[in-house]
Amino acid sequence: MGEQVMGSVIEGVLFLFMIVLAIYIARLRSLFAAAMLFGIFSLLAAGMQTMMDAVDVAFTEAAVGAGISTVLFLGALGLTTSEETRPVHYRFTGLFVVTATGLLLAWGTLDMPAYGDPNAPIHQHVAPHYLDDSTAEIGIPNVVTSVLASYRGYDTFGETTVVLTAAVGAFLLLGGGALSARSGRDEDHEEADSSGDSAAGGEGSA
Amino acid sequence: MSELTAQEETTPIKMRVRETVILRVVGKALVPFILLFALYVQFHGDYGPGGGFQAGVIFAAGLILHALIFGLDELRTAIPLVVVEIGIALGALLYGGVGVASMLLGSEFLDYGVLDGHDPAHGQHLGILLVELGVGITVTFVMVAIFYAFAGRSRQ
Amino acid sequence: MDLLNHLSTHWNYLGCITLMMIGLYIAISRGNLVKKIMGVNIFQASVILLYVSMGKVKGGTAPILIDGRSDVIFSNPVPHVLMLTAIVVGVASTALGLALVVRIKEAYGTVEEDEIVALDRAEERRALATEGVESTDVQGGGGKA
Amino acid sequence: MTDAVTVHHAATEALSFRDHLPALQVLLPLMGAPLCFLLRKAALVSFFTVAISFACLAISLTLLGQTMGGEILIYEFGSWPRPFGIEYRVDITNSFVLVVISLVAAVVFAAGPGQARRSIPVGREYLFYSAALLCLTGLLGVTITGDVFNVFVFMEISSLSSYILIALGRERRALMAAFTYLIMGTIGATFLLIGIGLMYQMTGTLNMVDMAVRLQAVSDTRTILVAVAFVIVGISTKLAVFPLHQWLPNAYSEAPPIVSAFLAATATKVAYYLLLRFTLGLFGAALIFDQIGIDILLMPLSVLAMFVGSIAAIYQTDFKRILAYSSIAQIGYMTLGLSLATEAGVAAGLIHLFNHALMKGGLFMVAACVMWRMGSTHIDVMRGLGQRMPITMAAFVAAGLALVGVPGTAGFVSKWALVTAALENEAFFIAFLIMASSVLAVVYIWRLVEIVYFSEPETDFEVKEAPLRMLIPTWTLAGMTIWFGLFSGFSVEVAEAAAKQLFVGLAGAGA
Repeated sequence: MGEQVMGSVIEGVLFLFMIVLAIYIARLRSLFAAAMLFGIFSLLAAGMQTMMDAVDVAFTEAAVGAGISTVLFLGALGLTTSEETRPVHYRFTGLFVVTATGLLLAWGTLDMPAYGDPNAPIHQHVAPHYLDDSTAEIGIPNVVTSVLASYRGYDTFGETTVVLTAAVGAFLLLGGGALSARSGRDEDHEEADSSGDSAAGGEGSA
Repeated sequence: MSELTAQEETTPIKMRVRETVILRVVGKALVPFILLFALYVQFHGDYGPGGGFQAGVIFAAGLILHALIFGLDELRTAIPLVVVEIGIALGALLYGGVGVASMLLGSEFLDYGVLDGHDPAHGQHLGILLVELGVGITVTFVMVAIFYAFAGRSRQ
Repeated sequence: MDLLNHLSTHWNYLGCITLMMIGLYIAISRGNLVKKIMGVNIFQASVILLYVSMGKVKGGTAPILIDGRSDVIFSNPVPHVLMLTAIVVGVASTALGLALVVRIKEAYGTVEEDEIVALDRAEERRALATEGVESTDVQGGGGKA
Repeated sequence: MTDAVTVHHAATEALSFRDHLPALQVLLPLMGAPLCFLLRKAALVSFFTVAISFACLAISLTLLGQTMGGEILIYEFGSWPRPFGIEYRVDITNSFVLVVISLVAAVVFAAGPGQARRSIPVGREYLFYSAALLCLTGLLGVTITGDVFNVFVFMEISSLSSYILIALGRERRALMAAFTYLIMGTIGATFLLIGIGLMYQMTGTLNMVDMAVRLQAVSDTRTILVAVAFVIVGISTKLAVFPLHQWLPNAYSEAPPIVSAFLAATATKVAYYLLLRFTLGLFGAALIFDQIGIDILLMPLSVLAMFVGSIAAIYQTDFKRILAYSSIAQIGYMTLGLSLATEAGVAAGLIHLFNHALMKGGLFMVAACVMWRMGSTHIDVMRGLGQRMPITMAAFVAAGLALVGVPGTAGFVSKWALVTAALENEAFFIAFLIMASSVLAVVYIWRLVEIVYFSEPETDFEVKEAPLRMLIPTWTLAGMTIWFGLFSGFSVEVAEAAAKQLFVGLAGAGA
């Protein structure tokens, strides 16, 4: 019992930190500082996820949020700018939309099962099968891995494809970073072959 | 290595770290362990937290750390762009290939149970190992690709 | 009283919703494109927390089975699986968004939305202004390149 | 009711090639995308892509043939039975949409990257084809799947690849268009994710059929009502329903015209299908129409979209922008069909989905041809093109007439169905508004016809007809708008059967 109260207190404090950080990120004009704070935000989220028993998610969140995302932000900031030039001002339409959405969601929580309720419908259907039968059907201890790679393995294939898409995007938009790569809009770009008489294709842009 | 210094100045994250001896020494010592840890995460995912994606991210982080300390070009000689592209494709194809294999063995896509004719649970285990490896390979090379794309951009 | 009662059992969800809305606000209201992406990231990270909250079972532990123990309560693994995918999808769109920002900076020289809109408007006006000239001055080149 | 539905379960005995067709529908382009990285040679990859898209078309036609009689095909990934694994569930509704997607893909991909070639790094055209295949994968995957979370994953594949493809446009504005779409699209997808999460929390399942059954017990909870709202807003962002349409005009007009042809003809259609699948299939007509009454909200929005889109199109000076704004109006017709809350209305929406895919695809292909030869699609460069590119412009007239809804074209068929459905509801004013907005379409199409045929060219340099590789796809699509206008039996029959099945709902369809 005492352990649970302790857990709730830690989660509450983490939440408060995260909310303060998010508001701070919204108001900061130094983008470098915001990127670093975002890394901390992700770490706190990872901590929170560990509190909620989602160790795999926490691991990934830490690696992605505090690792890759921060590196990406810093890399992009190095290539663009590190200061937001516009002063922070409030846009009331945005504020209105966000408040309305938030209130709607909060209203939706009224019929939700309580946090941690073991009798919630989510714990009664499908999930017990994974917990009870995956040992016999698959035989590895980490149920998250069983579900991820086998029961819902097709989603994971889709996920891998999403990552591949990101690489296609980075190559097409930024080039591969090869020393010989020229920027995408080069004018001396040779007109390619296949369509027969494509020579006139580029005329218009001259 | 010295002829690269001029280019290195323009790396996006303007790090003048190449001159610091401590960083180079520590980096050199650290990178193999990061890569080793990635392999542990990759293959221990069945028993504890972790798996292909996390392993891929950590592996790529090790490579990127190496590039930040010792220069982009060293990594690019070790892993040329073509290799990165082929690696991305092979990882995804390994995942899909396991699925196709189970199709050819007469079952549905990604039914690893048929990979071992006698013991479906063992087949499942093997299948999970292979697809996680596929994820790991693709994620590693994609992260390196994105790093190349961003880091290479500053030189143009 | 009811409200207090609700707060005591659902505070976690309400916390996630608060975070989500801050993220959403940054994404739709800030003019800086990098900031927008950060906002979307915070929004997604909070949705991930919301899902993970749903999977938590009071007194439960991480869903990694322990040999020979049947008395352990496990939290629900399914939201964890879904959110692993969602995190990956999120970082892929972040990478793509930032790649676009880099290109936008190169093309426009700025990453502030209102400046970009102003530049586009100016370009449009120039195009309109030259239109009159062009229609009298007939020559090759295919018009508005 | 449920007894009439025979479900084909591929199980126990070894599977034949035919049993794998639902999976192959998506797996071919899905595995083709990484293969493009290995093939590398532009000509080879181009051939490979076209071959895959034609194979997809063949598969989707087979699936449509199999499901036409009301049969439902189930494919369980990993052999995990419902609800533990992910399943593909093919019925007449989604096989119809699969045909639309793969048909447009096969035709448009055959034309090659067109002007987008200029934005692709030298010698790396295979990346373009890879992105195109990924986009096709995502759209097909979203349509065919029977799992709500799988919808999210494949929607993100198609979205991410379409942001990439849009950013390849030649002006710098394409980058900003792609970015705006990325932000709006990601927020929309996250809304959908929230909605899916809430539904999952109240039902404990992610399988659509299972969820539909279990939703009925909790459909009056506030959590589910909020979930419905979030799902609908999320999908509407992708569909560009009226107030959420801001990303569309820039995205479709700044993208390379070939990409616009593909996306305009497929992406919004898939979103419309999803809207139907979630509202009618998952939530059920009783919940969304009688209890929540989304038709009351959707109808004015659709009418507004019809008028705002068409009026904005009239004021544009760029051919592609005219088409993009007209898309908003056409999406209005489709959602209007849903808002009539009758089988006839939804059938009309589905007929329009099919017909609009053909005519918008054809019109954007015309824009691609113009862009290829003239380097721009500003209406001034189209002056006198009727004499200089007669074949292209004839295709424009055919598809343009269909857009207006002239009898004998596909557009007439869908508008007629829509008007009849409205009259059946005794919504005379709505029927009048449909006809009134068609007059607006006459205005912007006629203005273009006038420019193309009855004005002198601005420039006197030689303009050749577009290359055959682009002309054939253009005319395939434009020709089909006429064909399906004259012989509308196929599309109308399938759409009506699909609407009927949709109204039964997934919970009713059972199995």
